[in-house]
Amino acid sequence: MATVSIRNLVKAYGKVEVLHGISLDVADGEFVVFVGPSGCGKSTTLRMIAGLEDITGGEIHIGGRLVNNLEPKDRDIAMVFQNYAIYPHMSVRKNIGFGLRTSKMSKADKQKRIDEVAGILGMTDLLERRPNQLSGGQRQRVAIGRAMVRNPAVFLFDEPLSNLDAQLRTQMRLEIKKLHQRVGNTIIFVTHDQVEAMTMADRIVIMKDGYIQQVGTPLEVYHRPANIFVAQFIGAPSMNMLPGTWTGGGVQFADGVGVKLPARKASEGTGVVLGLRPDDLLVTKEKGLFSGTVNIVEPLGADTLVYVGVNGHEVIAKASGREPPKVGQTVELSADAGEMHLFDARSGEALP
Amino acid sequence: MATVSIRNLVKAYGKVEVLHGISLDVADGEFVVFVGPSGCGKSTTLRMIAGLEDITGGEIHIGGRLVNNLEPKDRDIAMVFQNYAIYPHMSVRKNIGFGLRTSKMSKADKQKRIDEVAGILGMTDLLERRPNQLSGGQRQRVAIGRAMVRNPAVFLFDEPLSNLDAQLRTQMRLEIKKLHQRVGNTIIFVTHDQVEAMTMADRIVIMKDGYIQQVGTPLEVYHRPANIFVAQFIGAPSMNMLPGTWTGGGVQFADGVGVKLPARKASEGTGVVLGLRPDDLLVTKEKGLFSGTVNIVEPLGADTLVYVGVNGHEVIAKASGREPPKVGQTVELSADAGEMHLFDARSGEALP
Amino acid sequence: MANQDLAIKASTDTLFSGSSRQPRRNAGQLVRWLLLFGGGVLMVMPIVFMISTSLKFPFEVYNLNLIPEEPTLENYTYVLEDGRFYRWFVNSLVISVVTTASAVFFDALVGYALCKFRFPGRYLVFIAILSTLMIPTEMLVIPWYLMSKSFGWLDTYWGIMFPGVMTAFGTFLMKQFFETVPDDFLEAARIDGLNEFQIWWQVAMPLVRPALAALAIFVFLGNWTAFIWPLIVTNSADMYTLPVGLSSFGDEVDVAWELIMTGAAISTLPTLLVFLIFQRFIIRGVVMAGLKG
Amino acid sequence: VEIEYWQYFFEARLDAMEKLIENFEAANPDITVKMTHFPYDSYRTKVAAAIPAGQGPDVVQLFYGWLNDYVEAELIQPLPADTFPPEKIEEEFFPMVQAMRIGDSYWALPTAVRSLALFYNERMFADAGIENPPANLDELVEFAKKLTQKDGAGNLTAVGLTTGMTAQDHHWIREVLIPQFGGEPYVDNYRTVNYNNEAGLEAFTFYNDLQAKHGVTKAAFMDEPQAAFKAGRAGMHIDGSFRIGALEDVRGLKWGVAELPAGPDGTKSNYASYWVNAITSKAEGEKFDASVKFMEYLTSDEAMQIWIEIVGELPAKPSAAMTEENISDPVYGPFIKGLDYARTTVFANESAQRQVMVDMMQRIEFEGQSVEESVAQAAEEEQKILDEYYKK
Amino acid sequence: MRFYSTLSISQKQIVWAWAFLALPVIFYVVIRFYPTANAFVLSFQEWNLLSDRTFVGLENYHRLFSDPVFWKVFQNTFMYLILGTPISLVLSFIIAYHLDKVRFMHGTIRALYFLPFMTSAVAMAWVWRWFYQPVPIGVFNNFLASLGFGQIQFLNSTTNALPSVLACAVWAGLGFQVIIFMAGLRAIPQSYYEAARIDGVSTWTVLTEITIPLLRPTIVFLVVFSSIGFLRIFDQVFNMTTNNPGGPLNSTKPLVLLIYDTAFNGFNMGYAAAQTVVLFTILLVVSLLQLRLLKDR
Ligand SMILES: Nc1ncnc2c1ncn2[C@@H]1O[C@H](COP(=O)(O)OP(=O)(O)OP(=O)(O)O)[C@@H](O)[C@H]1O
Ligand SMILES: Nc1ncnc2c1ncn2[C@@H]1O[C@H](COP(=O)(O)OP(=O)(O)OP(=O)(O)O)[C@@H](O)[C@H]1O
Ligand SMILES: [Mg+2]
Ligand SMILES: [Mg+2]
Repeated sequence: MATVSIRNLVKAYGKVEVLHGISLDVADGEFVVFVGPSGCGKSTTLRMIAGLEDITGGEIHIGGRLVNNLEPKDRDIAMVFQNYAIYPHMSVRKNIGFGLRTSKMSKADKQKRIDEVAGILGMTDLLERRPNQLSGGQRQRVAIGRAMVRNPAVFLFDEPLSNLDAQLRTQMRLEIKKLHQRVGNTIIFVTHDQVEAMTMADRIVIMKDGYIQQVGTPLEVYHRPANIFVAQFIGAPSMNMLPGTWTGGGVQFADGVGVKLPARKASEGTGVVLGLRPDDLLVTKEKGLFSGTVNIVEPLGADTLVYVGVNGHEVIAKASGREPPKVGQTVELSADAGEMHLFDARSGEALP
Repeated sequence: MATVSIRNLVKAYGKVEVLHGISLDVADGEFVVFVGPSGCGKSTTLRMIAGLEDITGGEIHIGGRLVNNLEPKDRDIAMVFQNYAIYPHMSVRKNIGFGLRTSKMSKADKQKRIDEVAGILGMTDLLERRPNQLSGGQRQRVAIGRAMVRNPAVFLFDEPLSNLDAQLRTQMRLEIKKLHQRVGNTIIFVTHDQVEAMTMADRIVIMKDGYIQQVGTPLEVYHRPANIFVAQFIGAPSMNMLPGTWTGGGVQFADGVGVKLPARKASEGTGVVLGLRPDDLLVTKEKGLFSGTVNIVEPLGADTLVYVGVNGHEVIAKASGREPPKVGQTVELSADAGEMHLFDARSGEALP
Repeated sequence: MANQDLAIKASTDTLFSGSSRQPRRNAGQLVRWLLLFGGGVLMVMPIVFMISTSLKFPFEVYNLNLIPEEPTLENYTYVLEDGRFYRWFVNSLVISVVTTASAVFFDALVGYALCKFRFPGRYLVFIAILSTLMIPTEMLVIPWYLMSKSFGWLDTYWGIMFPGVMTAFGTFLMKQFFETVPDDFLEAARIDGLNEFQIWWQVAMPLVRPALAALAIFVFLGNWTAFIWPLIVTNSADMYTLPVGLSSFGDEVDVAWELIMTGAAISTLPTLLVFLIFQRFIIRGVVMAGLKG
Repeated sequence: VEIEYWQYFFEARLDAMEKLIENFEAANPDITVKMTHFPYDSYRTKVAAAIPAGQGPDVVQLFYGWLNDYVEAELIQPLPADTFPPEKIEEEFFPMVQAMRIGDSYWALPTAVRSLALFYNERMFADAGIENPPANLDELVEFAKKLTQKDGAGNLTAVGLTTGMTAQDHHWIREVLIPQFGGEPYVDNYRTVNYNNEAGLEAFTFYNDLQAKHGVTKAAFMDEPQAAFKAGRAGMHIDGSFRIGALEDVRGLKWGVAELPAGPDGTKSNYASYWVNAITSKAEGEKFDASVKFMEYLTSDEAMQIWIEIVGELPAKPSAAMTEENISDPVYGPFIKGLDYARTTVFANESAQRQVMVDMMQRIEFEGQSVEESVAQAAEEEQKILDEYYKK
Repeated sequence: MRFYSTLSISQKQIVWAWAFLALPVIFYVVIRFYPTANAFVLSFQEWNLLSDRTFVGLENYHRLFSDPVFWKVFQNTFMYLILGTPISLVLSFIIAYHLDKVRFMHGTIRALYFLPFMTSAVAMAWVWRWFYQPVPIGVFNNFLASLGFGQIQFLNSTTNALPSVLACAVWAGLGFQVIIFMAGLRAIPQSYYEAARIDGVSTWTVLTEITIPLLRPTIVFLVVFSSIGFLRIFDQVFNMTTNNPGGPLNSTKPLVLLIYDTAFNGFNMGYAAAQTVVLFTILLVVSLLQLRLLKDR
């Protein structure tokens, strides 16, 4: 069990700086998820924590100890790689046992530990198989087992689920969550899938282009996104964004339609963007905020996503799954004022 | 534009039969999606339609013509591969133009056609780039462009989106749908992602182990699944399944709790399974169908998934995103009788 | 595809930066470098010696000193002034280039067919081709000679070239390389209406271009140094290849080693150039083969 | 008519032959001779591959030892007796040429022959205070001892006499030493080995003692005997006349030539070998006539003189060889004198028979076999080769 | 064409496959298999190139198997194989393994190791021959002497000559193997090494438990090709023992040299063919065995 603390971490490959000084404190036993689009620096950060990449600037402390120049093996961490990195020529038992190579345990103790971990992961029957006899999900579990067997203070996961299909992904998500609840180690988890981030994290770190955009609990980042990027990145389908002008008491759109909002920290006449999640924008029978024509209908079962053309913008709204509107129909859309997000059009920052 | 009709299609690799005689009629201009778990034979079927695999038994007609022994190029089809299969050594223009190699158009006409397709796909600016200078989504569009450029009667797609990340996937889904609406070709689309299937298909074909399980519109397969397999495969998270006994007027569970249901075609005392979608199983304040203890809470933003232990079974239910229940809390679950599905426990068939 | 692309990109990145392995800047690294470099220098010592000998007068040849007491370019002028040398050089060049092109073409063709088509007898054909590696050339030259004679190929370029227009080694190598070309590329082209030959030529071949370069170097090297067959099949000094021509510096009683060394040094130059130009492809090419059984 | 002529590549031979062809063509304007040459190493292979295939020359150069094979395979034809009457040839040529007679006719004739002699390093002789080259075998050993040099660790740095079976020593033993010790290496027209006897043993023992007992030499010292001599690290060196050209090129080396040392009882012996020219069976009609004319010219005194001038090889006829000028020549003289008492051997398989000799000495050196045993074994092996060859 | 269109896909593949192979098959049959078959027939005949061929039944084989020289040569050939293949593979692996971790002047060093592969075998054999000479001139012995060691007879010895010749052959082929090994090393995904680093295992463990097992396809490829190479060794032996090919006392003579000698010095083509058939059989058996290993994963 250990805290991880990152101070002004900078990483440059040659002249290209890819991390521009990020800072973060991870509490003991916390489950932190890094999300962000491809290439934003998530893996780089994780690999620097693991000790696989040189640190260009800044400091990393694990359990209070400065680890900048420590070998990975001395950092008391374990890592699960995106492509599993399990050895194709070794049985599951050997793969899991590989993490114990350097341990001073007796042979019998090692076997016991391996059996224990296999038990937790439900793969006792598979111990003698080779990786090519395993399904994707089972392979992933082997990789996790190899990390678990050493019982490190900090687990690092780099997109461990992105190679799995939807069903398996959901299942593994759950298993990792359970694992965390059981053993309570600190976990840092990288993904670009915001559903994973939302469902697993104690706290989410949203990155973009080598900068941290927001750090917060899943509900915080969902309900109080710090800026347009976070607002659009979290939640699927993405938040609808409608540019307009702040009138003091609401937002005025180009087409004359206006929306009333409680006072915000913005001067009148500023360009703003109104953000509305599709989940909060409902197709109603009564008169709503806007009306528009249905372009596309996506039935999801319980609900239906409706793409509605509203004065040149296309917004996504939700309708019931039972009686979805038809393409071409004109519908009314309404939303609760509490669920409306306002951002500065220039800086993209939220206007609270 | 053409119909596709498949009669008793059988495929065997050596002695192993992987398709056991499937039949299907695809109407002109229809968008049909094949779904099913990995290895069920979706790709095999598609490849036989394309003319890339030998037909072991049965017949395939495209546009009324028997094509069993026709070369792919004579079938008036185009195919988009899972991994795009765009040539790394050719520019985007050449890649797209590749489909026109054998066409008798004049050179100028070909260039015009390429520009036209690039226009539709919004990649006019990218025409001179090499594939390694493109993002994943752009590559996918090149692959689609190469298929489109020949304007074939039938488009075949084999999991074209499964390598893309969640955001891109949603976007591409839309583009393909729009393409279909615009050009109106017949489309056969393979995926193992049921969300894709639900949102895109006119009709869904659900396969398992080389057999077709059900063919129907998205709403049909969601609301009237033909059997347990289909019921669990469609919809995420999966439908909860509770085994019990048919009492004539309802289902009796082992623990004594009972649920009333309208009459079904089942004799009293038959083993049945009650199916309840998480989306339809709501956490309520009042007394509901069952009560149980919350094991895990997964906030999704608007909603929250709650894993509830109900007498030894774990079921997934939905709660609001704003005030989710806490782990360990006892909650009540209720569902609408109209949303309950009943299956024969032995055969797995739906009991309507 | 994405993954594979990344892998290819990664491997090229590492190629051009020299190594992907984390450099540990410590004494160990320096020792390793010194040992490797020293080993490399030892490796070329015989070659340095060859060059040194080529710069000696005959009387000094047997003194085995590395630095000639009286360095001279006389051997080079002697060899180069001999009008026949250019003729031999050109012969070798023509033959090596043409044979290389042909071998690369056919080896790739056969390798592709053996790798990408399923047909009865595939394994047999493969083993049969491989088995041709097991007969020493010396045993083949007499039948070849008789054959050349009856076809009138003696003392012609074609006569020198024909045994080398396809090679079993190259076929095996190319078969391995084509294993790495995903079938999807070929199937996509099939759907686009290309015939199998066009698919091979327009789609598969460009994808293994690095491999072709690697094979070309090996084949070129083999032809450039071939001796026994060119000797047997040529009749006139005008048709000699470089190795055959150079071997006439040895005679019944004595061998003019300084001239042999000079000739060897000169004839190593083209291969060295070919290697330096293509050496990056050798590694990339073989990486692509992945050498999977 | 154009006729084709093949020989192996050796620059001086080429020059000489060009000159001969030039003269010949001037004398016979209706005939052209096309000469082709091949590297020495592979000449035999080349000829063997080409002629059976019906390819190749009208007149071909062959080593005398190959003759039997070619005759038997009917690849060459006898020289017409009217132009080359056997009696006349036997009269004019050195006697060893008789090996070229099979039945009633001659099948091939040389332009030039070679023999052995002793090369010595004049500077080393002077340093060791030796004035004359050794006249007999005892002197040879004595001088060799004086010429041998060793370093502090006892390693040889210069040998008194080079030895090496792979050079000419097998001839020196077989055709020179054995007769000098009173033996006859072969009997029965070269079909029976005859050195496994007292004389043979004495000869081999003498040779072996040079290294084993006297320590004046080392087999394969500096890899090749002539290399050691060229590098000035050998006092004496027995070699053929063909070596002259190569030694002339070596700067800073002063050397002399002497006749081979005489045997214990003063017997002189020498070995001669030669390349011959023959007309292949391919030559017919006017080509045959032209070939005969060409052969005639090649065996003329004039051709022989040109040959010795350019190539340095000895004329095959006493009339051309034993001129005053040639005999008194300090370099050619000893070789030519040697021709007088030179003998030759008809080989069944020259390289295999040499290999037997090589192996015999190496068995003694590396495996410690006694000379008697080794000689007995060698005799047996060589007899087997001969039997096999002549059984047909 | 009409007929073609009635074929099924797999039948069309067969047609195409043979269309691709048509010319090569003719080539291989005429240029390779015919002479090979010829050699097989010849092995039952007697022929000295000049005379007619005559059938002699199994005599050539009989003679071969009762010839002590053949058994010596047979033994030598396998010595080349069992010494040469492992030594060259280990050496080239060590070099490739370390070269792979070196950045500075990487290309140059690689070229240094590859250079011997490109130079003329004749010239190089001569240089090696002289390097091996005893003291006054031989580089190796001079070196030993300067360190105060006794001399070693390299080539002029029945026991040392074969390893000495082999050293030159290993040297000449090393560069090729290094290149292939480096390629194999590059193909191993980096993440395997990173995972091992995090597990903290020793470099030795990484080498023996990860690198070498994952390199197995490369290793087997090289084993097959270098085995064929060493079983067919000729150039180095012939050129380093020119004065006494295969000597001393046949201690370095490999099968191919025996064949060469029989064919082009003895002109005993039938006997040489019988030797060729034996060589062919050995090579085929060894290669097929190794290919089996290659398949087994
Ligand atoms: N070895 C390298 N040399 C140069 N640039 C690199 C290197 N490795 C990564 N980068 C760059 O650093 C940036 C961050 O990369 P990183 O792998 O951390 O992204 P990521 O957030 O993990 O993305 P993904 O979701 O695609 O894995 C990228 O722009 C990438 O191009
Ligand atoms: N070449 C082959 N030889 C033998 N069996 C094969 C071959 N190709 C496919 N199969 C088998 O046929 C079955 C159907 O394969 P297919 O590729 O159609 O599955 P799929 O439904 O497309 O699955 P996925 O979603 O994983 O792509 C699988 O069980 C597979 O193992
Ligand atoms: Mg990453
Ligand atoms: Mg598939």
